[in-house]
Amino acid sequence: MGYGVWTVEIIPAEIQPPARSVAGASGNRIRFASNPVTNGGDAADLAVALNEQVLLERLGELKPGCMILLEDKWRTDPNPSIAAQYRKTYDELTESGFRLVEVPMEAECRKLVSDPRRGKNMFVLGLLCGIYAFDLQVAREQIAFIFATKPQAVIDANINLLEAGYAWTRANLEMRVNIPATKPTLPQLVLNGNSAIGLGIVASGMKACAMYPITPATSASHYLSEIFEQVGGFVHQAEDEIAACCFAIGASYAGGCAVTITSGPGYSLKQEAIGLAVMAEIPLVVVNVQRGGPSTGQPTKVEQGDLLATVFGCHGDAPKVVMAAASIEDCFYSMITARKIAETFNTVVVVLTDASIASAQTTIPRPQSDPAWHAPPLDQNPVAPGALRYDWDSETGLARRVIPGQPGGMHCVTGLAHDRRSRVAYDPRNNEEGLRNRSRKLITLQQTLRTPAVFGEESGDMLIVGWGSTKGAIEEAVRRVRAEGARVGALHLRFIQPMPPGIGEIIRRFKRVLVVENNWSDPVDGAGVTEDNRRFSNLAWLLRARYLVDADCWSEVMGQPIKPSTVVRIIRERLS
Amino acid sequence: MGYGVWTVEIIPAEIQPPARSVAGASGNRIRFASNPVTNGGDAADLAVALNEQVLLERLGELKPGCMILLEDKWRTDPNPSIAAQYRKTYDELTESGFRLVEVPMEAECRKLVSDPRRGKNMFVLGLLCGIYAFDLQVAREQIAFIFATKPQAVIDANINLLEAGYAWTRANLEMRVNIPATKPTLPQLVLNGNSAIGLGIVASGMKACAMYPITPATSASHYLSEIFEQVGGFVHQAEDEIAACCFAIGASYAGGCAVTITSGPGYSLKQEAIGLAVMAEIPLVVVNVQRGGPSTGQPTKVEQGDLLATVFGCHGDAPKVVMAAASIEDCFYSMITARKIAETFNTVVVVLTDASIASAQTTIPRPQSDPAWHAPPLDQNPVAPGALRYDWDSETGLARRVIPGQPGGMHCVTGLAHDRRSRVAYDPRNNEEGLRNRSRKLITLQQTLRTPAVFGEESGDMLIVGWGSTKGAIEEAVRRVRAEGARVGALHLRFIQPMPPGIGEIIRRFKRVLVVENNWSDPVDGAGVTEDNRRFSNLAWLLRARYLVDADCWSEVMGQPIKPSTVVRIIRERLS
Amino acid sequence: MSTCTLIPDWCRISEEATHSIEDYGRGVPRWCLGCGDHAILAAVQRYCRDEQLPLEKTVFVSGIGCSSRFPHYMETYGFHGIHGRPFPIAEGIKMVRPDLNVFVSTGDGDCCSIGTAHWIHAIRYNMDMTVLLHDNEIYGLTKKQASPTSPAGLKTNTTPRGSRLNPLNPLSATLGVANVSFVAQAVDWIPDLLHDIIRMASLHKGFSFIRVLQRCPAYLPTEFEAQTRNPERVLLLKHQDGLTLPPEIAQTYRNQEEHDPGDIHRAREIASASDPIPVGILYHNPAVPCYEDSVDRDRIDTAETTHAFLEQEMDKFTIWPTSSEARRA
Amino acid sequence: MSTCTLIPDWCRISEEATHSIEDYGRGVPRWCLGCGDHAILAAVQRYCRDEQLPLEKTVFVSGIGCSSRFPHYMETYGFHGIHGRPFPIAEGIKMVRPDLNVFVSTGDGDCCSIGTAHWIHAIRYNMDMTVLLHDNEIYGLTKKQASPTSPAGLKTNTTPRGSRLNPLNPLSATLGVANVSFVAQAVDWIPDLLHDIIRMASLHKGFSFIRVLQRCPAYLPTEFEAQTRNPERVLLLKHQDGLTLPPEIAQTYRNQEEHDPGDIHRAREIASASDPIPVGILYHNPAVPCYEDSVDRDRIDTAETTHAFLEQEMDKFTIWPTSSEARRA
Ligand SMILES: Cc1ncc(C[n+]2csc(CCOP(=O)(O)OP(=O)(O)O)c2C)c(N)n1
Ligand SMILES: Cc1ncc(C[n+]2csc(CCOP(=O)(O)OP(=O)(O)O)c2C)c(N)n1
Ligand code: SF4
Ligand code: SF4
Ligand SMILES: [Mg+2]
Ligand SMILES: [Mg+2]
Repeated sequence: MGYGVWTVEIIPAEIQPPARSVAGASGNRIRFASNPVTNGGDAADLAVALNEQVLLERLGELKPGCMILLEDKWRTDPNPSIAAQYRKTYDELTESGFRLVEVPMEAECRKLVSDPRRGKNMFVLGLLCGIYAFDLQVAREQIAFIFATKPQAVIDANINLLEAGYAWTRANLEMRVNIPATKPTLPQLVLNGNSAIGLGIVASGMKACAMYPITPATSASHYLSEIFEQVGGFVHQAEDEIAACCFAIGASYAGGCAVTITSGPGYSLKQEAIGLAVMAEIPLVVVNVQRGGPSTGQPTKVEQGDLLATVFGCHGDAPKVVMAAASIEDCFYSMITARKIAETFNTVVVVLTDASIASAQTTIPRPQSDPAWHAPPLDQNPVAPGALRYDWDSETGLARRVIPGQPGGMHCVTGLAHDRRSRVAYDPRNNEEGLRNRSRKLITLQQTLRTPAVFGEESGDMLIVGWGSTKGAIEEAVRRVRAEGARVGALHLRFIQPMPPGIGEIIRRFKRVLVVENNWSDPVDGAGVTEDNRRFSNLAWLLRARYLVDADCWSEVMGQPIKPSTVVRIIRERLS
Repeated sequence: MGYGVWTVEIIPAEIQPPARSVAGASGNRIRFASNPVTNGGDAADLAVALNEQVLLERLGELKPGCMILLEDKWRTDPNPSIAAQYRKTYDELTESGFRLVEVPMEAECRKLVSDPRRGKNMFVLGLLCGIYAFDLQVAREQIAFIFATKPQAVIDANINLLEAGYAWTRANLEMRVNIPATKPTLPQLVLNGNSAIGLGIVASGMKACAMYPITPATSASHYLSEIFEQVGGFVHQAEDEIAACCFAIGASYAGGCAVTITSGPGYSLKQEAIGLAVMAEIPLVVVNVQRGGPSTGQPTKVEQGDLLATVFGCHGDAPKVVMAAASIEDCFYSMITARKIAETFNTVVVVLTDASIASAQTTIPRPQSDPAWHAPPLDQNPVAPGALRYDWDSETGLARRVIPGQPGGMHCVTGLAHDRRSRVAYDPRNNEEGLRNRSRKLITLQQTLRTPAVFGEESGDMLIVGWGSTKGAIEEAVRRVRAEGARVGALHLRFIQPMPPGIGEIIRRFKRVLVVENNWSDPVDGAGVTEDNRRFSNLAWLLRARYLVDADCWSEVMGQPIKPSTVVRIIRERLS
Repeated sequence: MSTCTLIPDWCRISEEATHSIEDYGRGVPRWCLGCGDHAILAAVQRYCRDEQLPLEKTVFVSGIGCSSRFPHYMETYGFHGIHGRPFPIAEGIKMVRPDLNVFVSTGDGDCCSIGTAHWIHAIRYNMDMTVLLHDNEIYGLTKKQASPTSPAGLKTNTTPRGSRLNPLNPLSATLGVANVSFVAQAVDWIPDLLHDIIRMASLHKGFSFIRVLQRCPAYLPTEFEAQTRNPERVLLLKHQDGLTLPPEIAQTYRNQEEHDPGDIHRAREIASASDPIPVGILYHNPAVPCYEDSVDRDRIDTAETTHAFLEQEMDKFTIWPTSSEARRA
Repeated sequence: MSTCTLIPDWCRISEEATHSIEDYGRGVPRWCLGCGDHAILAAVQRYCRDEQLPLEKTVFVSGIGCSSRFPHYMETYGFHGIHGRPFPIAEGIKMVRPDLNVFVSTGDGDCCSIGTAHWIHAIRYNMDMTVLLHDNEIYGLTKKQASPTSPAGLKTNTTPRGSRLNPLNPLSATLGVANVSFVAQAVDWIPDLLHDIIRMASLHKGFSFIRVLQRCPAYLPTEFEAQTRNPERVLLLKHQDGLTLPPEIAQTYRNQEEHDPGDIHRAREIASASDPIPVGILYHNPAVPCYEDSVDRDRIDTAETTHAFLEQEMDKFTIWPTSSEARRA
């Protein structure tokens, strides 16, 4: 308690990877500090491994010379090839400079419980409490809390294991690390991004969610399925993504504002239906929890590859609002903002997040619930005679919303070109009028947006521009290079379409602009790559086109969150 | 014969618009000249109307003071309101300065045939032959040719009507226009864009086409359905566009190179499957005959609104080749080029056309059929032991193609991230390698493209940049303003992804760049529009981003081809 | 004076009637002369008038096609969506607003080709809506391509040498799907039965599927000619739990079968037949639950209850500044 | 020496055999221990061995799901496509290459949810391919969401208070579709019958649809427990035109019905039953034509014939320099 913390589950991509295999690594990355933590950080200072194989693919994530607590039972495995494998790996790792500490986890646990596989984690927790000098009493209380519904014997067994681990450290290990906890004064939520989305949907007052399962978006719907009906909401698992999107459109049309949640391949399928909502001016919130692409790609991995597909992906001119959540906290608030914009502007709001915040957990200040968050109650008032469905305001492009049940408001919405009464109209004037007003809504929204604050230097040698989940890592990197004296600032975009005012001005205050994102771009020094053919990263395209600035980009597609140290390295390279 | 000609069918958007109604106008726009005609041109010099109502919505398409030959039977219609309507319209049009000539079409025809509705067109043809001093004998021969399978009486009746029309002109009309025909020395094809696509598919040697009906793409498949089986091809009407795209992918995988033909909404639905073909490196040709958008939009109308959705529309990084046919002739040749590129690069090639060339007819030089056009025969040779499916060449990014039936080539293609053996591989290295090589293929292709020639001035005050169907109109406009002394050139892009080399250089030779396209852009002087929020036209986004040139854009969404005179007007405005 | 005894019970016209048939119509339908869609529109408007359905409480949903223009010609709420997707849109509407009367108009391409997945799943969801499949056995709007219900051998623009496949039978297919609760067939040229079937479908609580054989004189001018001429080629299904035949109809169409709409096996057999054309209620099971009823509708949710719930839910994730409070949740 | 008399006729092992079962396998399947997919893979590999299917002439196509990993574990050609679309991919392959043996592995989500439209239309196309629906009644790969075939009331991650709907019955649905030609049900825990059914399906020329009830110990560990324990809860369908039961099987599973696979009405009745689980060939009609056979395959097309045809076709659109030539076409 009282630490900044960021944890990421390591989930194997395969349903059933072979045991003791490289691909089979499952686990948890934990980063904690006295202050709030905004990202998963760099290489690890300490690793705990239940077998040596899981380490192999992940050595790059360990700091050189870092300590590895290793289950030692494999050294004496009855299967000689396993034992040999263990020794070989042990020796190699030691040679590479890692500080390996063999811990008899299984043996110690077996002293206390019959099935040590189910208790090792508590023993390890005890080990760590010993190293980091955690208050054992808090851990005991937490165990009692988590297993509150279980018999006392279970609680006792777990506490015994905890204490055994603690005792083992104290008896066998020198290493102690003291990270002072700051006493928090305000309540904090411990959440991952997908739960934050679920909670945000409840807070926004939306009442319908339609989805089709897809990793890594689905867990947001799981959480929502559990709670939504308690506030009169409903989660519909549709037969496919197209149906989910259309169901949400129908629900929104009928008076709610609905959300549909998906990931890349599902988003591609929804493109046509999203165009319908834009055309018919029906509020709709779409959440795209991005994953590795293209095609089925890397379903469980991190990427930010869908930005341009979101902005431009639908045939014809379909102006929609595109937002990106920059943090787990943002996941919560962006649902509230998205619902409000969708209903005010009668249009589609897409919120982009990605696997790196969807399943990572952190603490966020507990939101102060606000009645203004919720959607207004269903309007069933009569519509004034002669009122037009699309009474586009010539200033704002906004038109009224009319909901079935409202006497006198009867009309037929359509995805065809239409006039102000929503009647099919193919003539050039009506077509132009519709396109103009739908586009103008983005201008109207743009005028209400605030220029985002620059992090770090307000002007200088280099501006790093990012969007979405990379905010924490980029700002941490900027903090570090500034400490070295570099004149670097960072700009982070939450609204990508429309883009807030003032960006161009900020950009022009810096000598160079580097866009950092987690998606593909041709490396600037790649074979054959020239300014004439280089394929830029997603946001770089948009900035270059709008601000005519020679924005360079650096991006990667490692299936991992971008590390602060990587950004530091890139900044140093480009500045020198 | 021996004229340059461009005809456009006027098809009502509704299945059954009311008779004598504005929306019901059906007909034909014909433009002809001594020289080749590349577009539908401006306002008409002469109109023939079978009733006065059809004129009303289309007055803007008539030259001020132009002659209108009008069926006079409505003047004496038994329904007094129709007669009144006729007189009123007649008077108004006369007042507006049109030269109305009432022609007793029905009455004259009735002298020769019992059902004049079926003969009026021949009578009108006779009228026109009289005015334009066409060789009546050629017309007679053509009638005999067209009705060759009909009884002689039918041929005679039609020739009689023709001659009656001719005689009427000679007796009643002063106006004569003589447009000299140039004697062509080479054979010409009379084709519309969709038939050219059908013919091009046959010429390319592709053997499978999968489609789902959608206006205005369908007629290409209609034509293909009629002929394809005669060369061992097959047209599959699938249950939807997704199935059509996947069927084509399956067919290509199995050894053919298949094409799928669609329009906007269908293209949006195919986005996910297109990503699969890119990822698995399966050759695929996609034709998108664009129409008015967004959503169902204006199904029968002209627009070029799908360019960005084609370039960027698929989630993740899915680099594909995007071409646009600049003319009806191009529709033919682009199929041959697309098939070749698709099979050489094992990727997706999208060819964009639109309603303005799909259903317009013109004459093109008859192609000299070339054996190199056709696809190579199915490769069923054994694959060398140990060969890798994705043996990406580090220079070009190209990999081999392996076709089922080839002994030793067995592998499982997948849309998941994969290694060179096509095995699922989620590790960063394999993922990056795949993305890099798929992207590199575009660089390789780019290096083989030729810089397009500039039309008009090679440098000067303004460069007009266009793509696709607008080529004829833009170049005609440039010719006209140059005749007035303006220093203007035009650049037309057939390859949009990758873009050919040398474009940046050309652009920099001009003071200003204006992109002209048939899609939405916020007008530069629109309310609230600033450089910070303006939504540019499709190609303008791409040029601005790549060449960092302040490319202005002018675009319209009138559902009509852009007229040369409009482009002239815009150029004059922007230059002054 | 009440006239109730003088009119058949399905026609609930009474003094309270405030909407005439005309009140339900909007604009002039843009269908070809002789198009069966006109008859379907007339029957629906008549039914609406009979039931005095409130205009503002009624929504017609459709996809894209000639038939899908239907909502534009109703003076109710309408949703003319995208091709193949009327069902999910209608489901979203009904789920949020069970108080609305929801109708779906769809074509044989819209429903049985691109919309197949949604159609099959809509049957399974069994939400309370009335579905009119305007089956003209052709793609009308896009000008004569084969549809899944086109007869084998039919020459169309995409099958110039004749359609290669036997037609899909929408009735058989529907009857194979779980939760099917109401299946009927009507023909556009017997308007009274069409009307009666629409009425029975609307009264059924659940997904009421009516396949209407609809003439398309533009592209299939002779398709149902024989059947319209010869009453022998129509088989009327009657039953006390199904359709009761008006006397004039019963006299004209002598080909009749007593069919219990509760018998799904016989219903499937009847569905397979195409000559004579079965007309009537093939299947009806009022006991199948509706998807929208799986939600608790009695609760009243206000901003306050939402607020309270949110606080309570956040408690579960909260770490309070002092550790003893951590256990509050 | 021929050993043919010693082995059952379905097992065509002979001296010519060149491929062992192992030859058909590739890599180690990444399915959970006890997953029914292992048994399906084994049965398919055994069948391939029996038939000595040439590795290079055989293609396994799938969508996305645990079950759709299938092609990766076969040493044949494979196409692991996108979710819900294995059928159209397989159709494209078969249309262009009728010489290939085409198999489809799909899951209950892949086939009966997102892929529904393609599934229904694949039945109607009746192209010659063998389809294995790995029906584990759950979404495996995405970790336990309800599938259309999930039992009502099942608690999953998207239905935490129990699934709201009755399951879709893939057999009934398939039997409602035009051109259906082969429908069978197998269970992963009776491998010999699974193998025999795969064999009969493959021998059928047309779209052979096998629903395999497949256990998912990870997410539905108890789903088929009762049936695996108690042979009484399985009903074997046998017939001279269907399955002939191996003696050991016939002895274990005493619950048997003589069912003529030509009888579609009875097939539909059987399909509706879920307890006992029917296992065997429900329907078989060898007479339904295959879509791929609607094309003339006898013609030989070369670059020359294409060239000649193109010239001839262009003639139709040509205007020749002299008007007399205009009539050449
Ligand atoms: C995604 C998409 N694909 C295709 C079309 C083109 N389209 C419009 S209506 C239609 C089919 C019409 O047939 P049907 O559903 O039977 O209706 P009908 O016109 O016969 O009433 C098609 C293919 C479209 N609008 N959108
Ligand atoms: C377009 C798209 N939507 C959703 C997904 C996510 N997804 C992968 S497999 C699957 C369903 C798996 O269930 P099933 O088909 O029954 O196969 P099983 O894993 O049970 O064998 C889903 C929803 C996806 N990959 N692509
Ligand atoms: S084309 Fe056919 S379905 Fe469409 S309006 Fe005309 S008759 Fe009716
Ligand atoms: S999750 Fe289920 S279906 Fe998937 S591999 Fe495991 S047991 Fe098999
Ligand atoms: Mg139809
Ligand atoms: Mg499953």
